[in-house]
Amino acid sequence: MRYLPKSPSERQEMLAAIGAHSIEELFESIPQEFRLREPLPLPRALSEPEIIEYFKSRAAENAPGYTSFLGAGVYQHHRSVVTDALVQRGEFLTSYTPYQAEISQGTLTAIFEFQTLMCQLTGQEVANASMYDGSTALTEAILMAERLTGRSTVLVARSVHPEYRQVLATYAKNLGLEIEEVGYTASGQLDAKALTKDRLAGAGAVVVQSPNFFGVIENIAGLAEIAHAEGALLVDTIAEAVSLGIVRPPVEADIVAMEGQAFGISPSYGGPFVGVIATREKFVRQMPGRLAGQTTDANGRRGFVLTLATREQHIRREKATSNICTNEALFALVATVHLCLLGKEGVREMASQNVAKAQFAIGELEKIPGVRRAFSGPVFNEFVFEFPRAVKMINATLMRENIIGPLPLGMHYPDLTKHGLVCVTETMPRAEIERLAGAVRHILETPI
Amino acid sequence: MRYLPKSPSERQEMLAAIGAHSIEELFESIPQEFRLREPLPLPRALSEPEIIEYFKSRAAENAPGYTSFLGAGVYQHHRSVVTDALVQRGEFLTSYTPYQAEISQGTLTAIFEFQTLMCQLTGQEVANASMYDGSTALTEAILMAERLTGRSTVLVARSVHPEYRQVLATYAKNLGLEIEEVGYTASGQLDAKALTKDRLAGAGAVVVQSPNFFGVIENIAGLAEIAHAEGALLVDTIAEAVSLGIVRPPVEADIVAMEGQAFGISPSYGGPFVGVIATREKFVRQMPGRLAGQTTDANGRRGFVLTLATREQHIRREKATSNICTNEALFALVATVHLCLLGKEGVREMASQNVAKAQFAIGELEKIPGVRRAFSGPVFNEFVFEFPRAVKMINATLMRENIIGPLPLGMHYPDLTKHGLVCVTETMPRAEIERLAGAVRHILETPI
Amino acid sequence: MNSKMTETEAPPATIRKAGRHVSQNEGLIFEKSAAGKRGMELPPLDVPAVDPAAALGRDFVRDSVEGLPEVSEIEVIRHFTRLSTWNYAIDLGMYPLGSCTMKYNPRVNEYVARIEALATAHPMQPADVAQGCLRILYDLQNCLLAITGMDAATLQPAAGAQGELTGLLMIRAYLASKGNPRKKVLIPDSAHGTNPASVVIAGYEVQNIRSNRLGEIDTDHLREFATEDVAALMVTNPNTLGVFEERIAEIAAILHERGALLYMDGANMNALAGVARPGDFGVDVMHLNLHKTFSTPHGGGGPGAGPVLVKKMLEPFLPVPVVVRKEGGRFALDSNRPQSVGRVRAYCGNFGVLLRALAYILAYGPGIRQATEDAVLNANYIRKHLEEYFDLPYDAPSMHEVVFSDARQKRNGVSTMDIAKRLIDYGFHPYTTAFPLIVPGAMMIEPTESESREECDLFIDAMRSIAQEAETNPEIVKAAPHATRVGRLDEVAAARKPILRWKP
Amino acid sequence: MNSKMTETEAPPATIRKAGRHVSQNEGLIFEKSAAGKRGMELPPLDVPAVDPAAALGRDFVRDSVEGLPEVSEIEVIRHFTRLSTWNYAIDLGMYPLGSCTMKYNPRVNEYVARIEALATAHPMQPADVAQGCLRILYDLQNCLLAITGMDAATLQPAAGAQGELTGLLMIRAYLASKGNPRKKVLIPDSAHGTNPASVVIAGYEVQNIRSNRLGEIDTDHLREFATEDVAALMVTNPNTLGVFEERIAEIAAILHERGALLYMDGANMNALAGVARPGDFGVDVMHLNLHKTFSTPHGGGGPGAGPVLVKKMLEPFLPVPVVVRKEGGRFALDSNRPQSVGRVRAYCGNFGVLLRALAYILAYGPGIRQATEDAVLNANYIRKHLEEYFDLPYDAPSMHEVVFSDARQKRNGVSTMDIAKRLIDYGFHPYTTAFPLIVPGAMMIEPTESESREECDLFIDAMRSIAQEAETNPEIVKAAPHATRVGRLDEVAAARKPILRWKP
Ligand SMILES: Cc1ncc(COP(=O)(O)O)c(C=O)c1O
Ligand SMILES: Cc1ncc(COP(=O)(O)O)c(C=O)c1O
Repeated sequence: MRYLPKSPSERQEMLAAIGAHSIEELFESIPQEFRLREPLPLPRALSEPEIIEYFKSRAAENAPGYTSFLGAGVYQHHRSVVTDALVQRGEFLTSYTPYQAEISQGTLTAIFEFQTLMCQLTGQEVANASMYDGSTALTEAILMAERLTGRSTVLVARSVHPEYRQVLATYAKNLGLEIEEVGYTASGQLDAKALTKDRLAGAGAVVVQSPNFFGVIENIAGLAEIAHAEGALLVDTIAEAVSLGIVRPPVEADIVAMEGQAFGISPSYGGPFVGVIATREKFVRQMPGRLAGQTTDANGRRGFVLTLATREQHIRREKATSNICTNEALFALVATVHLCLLGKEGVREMASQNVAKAQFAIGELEKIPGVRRAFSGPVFNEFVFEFPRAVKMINATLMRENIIGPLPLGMHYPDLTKHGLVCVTETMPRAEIERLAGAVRHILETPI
Repeated sequence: MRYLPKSPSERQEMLAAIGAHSIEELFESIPQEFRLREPLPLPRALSEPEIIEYFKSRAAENAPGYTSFLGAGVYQHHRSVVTDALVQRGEFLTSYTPYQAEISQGTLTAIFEFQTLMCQLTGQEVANASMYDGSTALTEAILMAERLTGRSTVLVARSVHPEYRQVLATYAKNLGLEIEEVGYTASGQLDAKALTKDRLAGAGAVVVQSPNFFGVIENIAGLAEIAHAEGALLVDTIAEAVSLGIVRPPVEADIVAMEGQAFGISPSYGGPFVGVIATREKFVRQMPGRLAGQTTDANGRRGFVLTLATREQHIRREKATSNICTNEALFALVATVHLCLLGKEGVREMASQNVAKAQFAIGELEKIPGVRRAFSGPVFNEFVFEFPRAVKMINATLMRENIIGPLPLGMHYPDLTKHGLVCVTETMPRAEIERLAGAVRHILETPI
Repeated sequence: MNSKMTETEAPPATIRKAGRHVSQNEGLIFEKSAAGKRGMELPPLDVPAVDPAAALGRDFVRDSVEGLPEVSEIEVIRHFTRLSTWNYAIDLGMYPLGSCTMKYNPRVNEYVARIEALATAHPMQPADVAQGCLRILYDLQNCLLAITGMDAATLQPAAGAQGELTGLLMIRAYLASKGNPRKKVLIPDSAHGTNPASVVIAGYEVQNIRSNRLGEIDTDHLREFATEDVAALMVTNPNTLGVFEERIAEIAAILHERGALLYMDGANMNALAGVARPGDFGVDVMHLNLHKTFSTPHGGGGPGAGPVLVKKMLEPFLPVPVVVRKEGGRFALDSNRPQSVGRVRAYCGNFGVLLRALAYILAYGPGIRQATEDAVLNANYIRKHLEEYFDLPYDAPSMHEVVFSDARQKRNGVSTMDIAKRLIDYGFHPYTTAFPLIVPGAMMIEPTESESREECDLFIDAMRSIAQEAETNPEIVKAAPHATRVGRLDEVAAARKPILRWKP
Repeated sequence: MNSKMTETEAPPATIRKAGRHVSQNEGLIFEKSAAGKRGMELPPLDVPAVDPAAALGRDFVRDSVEGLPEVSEIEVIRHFTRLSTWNYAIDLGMYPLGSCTMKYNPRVNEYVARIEALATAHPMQPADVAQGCLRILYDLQNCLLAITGMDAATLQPAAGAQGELTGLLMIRAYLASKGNPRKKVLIPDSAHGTNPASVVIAGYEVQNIRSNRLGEIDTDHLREFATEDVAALMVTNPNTLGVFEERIAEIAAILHERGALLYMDGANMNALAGVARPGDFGVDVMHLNLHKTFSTPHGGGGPGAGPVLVKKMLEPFLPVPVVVRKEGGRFALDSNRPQSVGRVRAYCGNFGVLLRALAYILAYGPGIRQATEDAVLNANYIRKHLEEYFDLPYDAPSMHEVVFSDARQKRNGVSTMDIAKRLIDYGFHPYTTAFPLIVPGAMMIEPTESESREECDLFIDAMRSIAQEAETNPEIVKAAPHATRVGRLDEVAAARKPILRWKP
């Protein structure tokens, strides 16, 4: 087998060296009755060309050549091929967690740069080396807030990504964590009036997403003030990280839980992505996840190491701040390389292009009779429209024109069955936006 | 511009350091009247996504999804993605010719391995680090034979790749090199009877290709005997290198000029490929091209260097054995990695599969009424069929079924307008061979 | 090039695997920034430009992000290429990290993960246009079930630790459905740190239990602790000593008698694939680490994937969504599962990792047993050749890994960490030193099947030579590594005054 | 790790650019072979197997190829990954190789060269299904014509040297068509070695002509030698000293008066692109090295491409086939050209290289001038900062490169080669030492536009520091390099008893 660097005779010689007569002998500590006699019922071994063939066939069963207006936490942005070329270097791709600093300075330096970039973008003081994704980062941020405040209720905006809230619910269930939902106003923003003194009193955190699931940007500064007034923390989650190129950073938030997929990571049917937690320096010892820190060797040469490990499971076991071990290091590297390429100018330019495309798309859709924008709040590259028919019906027809239409909100918001979430990034050609608008118009003109 | 690592202010500071007031000043040695005033009439600078878009559009204008039965010197074989992953490492891809051995041991070691592999495959004693391609390798091999024998006539089989012969003609014209053609027999092999004593007497070399352009394998041993008897050398050129996995190597030939494309190099519309010259040890000082040799450093550590440079243009200038400088090193590396992966077993297995596929295809085509095999000699993975109609006409129809049919031989052999050269490698699925046979049958059944 | 480093260099003769070579220095990317440099440019905007402040409102926009680097493409290429050359990696050599199963990461897996309509697939695109992705998930589930002998699977967990949590949540939901979720989870003292940490998040108390002299679970002790309020035992099998729990059936029985379940941490599945199936020896729930046994690249710390496999009775509690095949053969995501523990991660998990694992399994088919055999062969070969040189605290038969201790070298003041660092000079990555906690000064060695005999022999040579150095020249070991760009780094200083980000 | 190497090490203080790091040893692949290992497997045969001996005949088949290695995929990955780490490369740092124009090789060029229907295009597929490839060639031709100011082009030559030959053959055919091909080609003594070598293959005699004190062509000398039997002069402009031939117009006039043609070796076009066009200053024929000026990767020695550009009167003599655009806009290959010199290479040349060069030009557009300006800026910046330390034999203004000599260091017995080798310890690739022959002990430095000021400054530091070492500690320079895995290799022994292949 091509992955195995041994010849039959080498196997025999090694067995002899061990003093074993057969390979079976090495498995004798497994009780006889549990040792398999037949080969596993798996498909026959495939050669490399056959493996490629298998996956190309699968790809053909997806939606090649479709134009998609889906966002909802996963975004298609321009990437440079440079990023992938670098990340595929074996020294990055096939290296282990950098516990042995002297032969891991490449990874450690890159993590240190990642932590720095995340701080610069979010306006926070410290950021970790990565979490699984946005949904688990948010959940861990909330557990962190609970530890910091000792308060076990959290007020979560309904406009937070529904799947993020589902993950939170799963974790919260057995930890005595109370989750209260907070609604939204006509602007699509969190209903600040619902944050009453007494609700806040027992709350460890107020949790929002900005831009939120409806694409609307929240007033972080204002919400922080309200939360802080009652001793609650403000946790802000960001699903569309590219927005930070133009949208005011959540400096007033106490913990930021971000999904970094938008920074050069392909959608890949939902993962792997890269979660991030950023917070204030004073909270660092309650932070989950790995951290790289700067130090020196005996000769005073600068170097980097994993640090503050006393927070982590391999040292603290049941007392750790989290059970996370393996994280998303490689995708933190993708984001790092991508951001270094894009740079200060590029990050701003890309974000601005998203705003322009969104505004253009809104204009095009608003022209369609019977179609109206659902929320009045400011948006980045996503927005909700209300249609005169169920979105699912409209999408069924769009599909025939190789268009994957707006995300139907009814599934997660029973009151919004005629509402659809539309996303347009800088990668969406004007012509495709016009094609969508034209198609929707045509669909609505034709009676059911 | 993204490729340029300078900021505007850095440019100014550097100019100042030089003591120049403007960049213009640095170009003053170019006479005023020759300095361009307007920007060049080139399309505007494109971003990376636009460049990718440009080339994807070009690709779409080619033949995506076609099944091709073309060979004629360029072959589609299975390759492992491992090869490309390794060859794309910057340390190989972006390194220069290894003149500075201490920081080029990677490339030099690989060249040494390439030279060894080429010797093992061809049965020759020495091989060089690469030539441009098969056609120029053959031409240089013939010039080498002329230097070795002092005889200026060469007898070249008509069954040598027509484009190789055209290149030879171009070089020969001004060097007083006489080229005489030798025909072929019903077997498709060189007509040995045409190699008369007196023709051979003045000849520096007899030149054949095996498998030849008709796919037929030549009797190298026999031809060598004939040539050597009259003091001529035998030069064998190989266009389908994979054949060496199963076909008897040309050990009796004096010089082998090979095209290595078949060893894992993509067709890429004709290049870059990798030419090779292999020969007898005693001829090495008349060989063109670079050679890597083994040696040691002061501490006795093994290392490799470019050697016997006194044959080359940068030392000998007009007295050099060739004008070649830049060669095809990266593709010699591709072939090396590919052959290491395939290995002793794989090389034989791949070659055997080609024989099997060819025999199957021959059987399928022979079943078609009016279609007959043109030559009786042994073939590897290519063979000539004679059709009842002009091949061009048949191909026109095949094209409608996304099949690129047999190569019409009429263009190069006016006497063979109804003859087509068919190639099937191990990558050709049985179903596609059957589809071709079915299509040809159907075409011939329908009256014109 | 630093003279200090070289004074203490080892006698060259002893080191066959590695030399030293010139290595590029490189600062932080921020230190290369200059206003106006660009590393990536965008196509021109094809719609009217808008003023963000006007579109979003003054209060919602920011100035450009202070401190982001401004560098060119070539500088980025060089920066990260240079950084990469400071790393050790599987592509460079053996990684004898016990418990981590650092095996070859096949390149074709990287290739297929990047195929257009797979890499660009959106997790919310309708099932009709996601059949390829769903089929991949479905096929992988079936392969994993075949290998483990379990009944149902979820591929959602992002890593082993999350798999543990997911498994525990399912146990809890199951027991709760029976009326009482119970309070405690038993964990052997040899367990990995994520086990207890996951138990806590699942809302359980951790109860550690002893190992016996063989390094296996002490069944008497287990009987004693397996009370009515114990929900489960988390066993790692083979355990972290590389020893198969021979009494696994008895252990399962003890738990089952008492209505508790047996959870298996499958991190060491590389010792069993194709040879034995946890489903056959009493395991009720288990997770796999696809980034260990199934070859997906570690990438300097992640990503991973931690599928959870369960017996029939736990199927109703799987996280949503579940990939199902409907009659007619179409695939779909089923979220309508009232008893589900819920979601543990957004979307369908680390799809890109799952895809790679499937590619790995397709490459082996039933031949995966050969990989297991070679892994165990390598471990025993190394054990055999090092037994005389290092202390073997538990001499039960080894499977895929062997755990020595530094007891002998300690006499000369040489610790497992010193030996580990010295291995670096010999061209190897260190073995695992952090655990199992039941072995003071542990040296946990797992070669995996990816190592040739040549590489194993070089490792044996290196270890023997270091054992000798520990006798004759302990200082050189204690001061190691000597061959690296930087020496041992001051971790205490790093933790005392943490510098966690670059500042101008 | 070898103690010898380190004794003679330089004082660390002076070296800022590089350190030393552990580096994997590795034998030859043949030394890892063992019967039965496989690195690549094939899909099962889907047609009946045949016995080759039966199908081809006993005499035409061989036994399996003796000596071919048998290794696994991971061993191949490690073998070549380890080898690669022994190389210097543009991706690692500056390559100040004069005349070689080692600039950044954009990664997107590698990406587009691998796009399916381009990489798999067969050179003989009918034009109808090769329009994309033909359009690429056509667009590249037009770009090169715009940049050079010439009238017609061929992209067929595989490298610069073959471009030279092709150009000379066209000159010969042109003159022959006028009645007399003539006998000689004039070549300045500063020319690259391929020029005279190509002249001979074109069937001409080489006549060397002197350079004047400025390093430019001595026009009086030229007048004297430009006799009736001179077919052409091959000028490199800027010449190999990096100096623009200020009297190029006069030179062209002298030749044209006598019915001879002016050939320009375009290897140094990186000094002119966007600034001046050879077509404007009297050049009749020229070649370009796409692997220099147009950024295609050198790949350890090749591939390259050497397109030839000519004035109108030479167009009929272009090699066949020529890419043409027919009315209707379709592209085709035209081989029906009676006056053509014929073919110089099979198919359409190094298409993959040509494609990359086009990608490079598309990335810059007219902005290519900026690259040229930066290249000249870097060269002059380095010249300025090294002038005081090294002898400048010709002080004419430099364009893209500057050529010093080791005259001063020679006094301490330190040669250009010693300084070159010492640069390696400082983390740089050496400059060019081999030529131009008119400068004894030449140090030919071409930074290209791809170097940041930081990298240029580090290079300047290194050179100054070495100049100082040449005074204070010449031995360390003469024994360099010290930081590499292997020291200077015995080239004499290599050539005396050549070992050109591995043997068991
Ligand atoms: C025995 C064992 N259990 C659990 C884990 C945790 O798995 P992960 O790192 O994928 O979360 C590991 C790996 O670190 C392990 O070795
Ligand atoms: C001035 C000059 N002319 C000609 C050549 C030869 O070009 P090539 O190596 O592409 O054949 C070179 C490059 O080596 C050169 O520097």
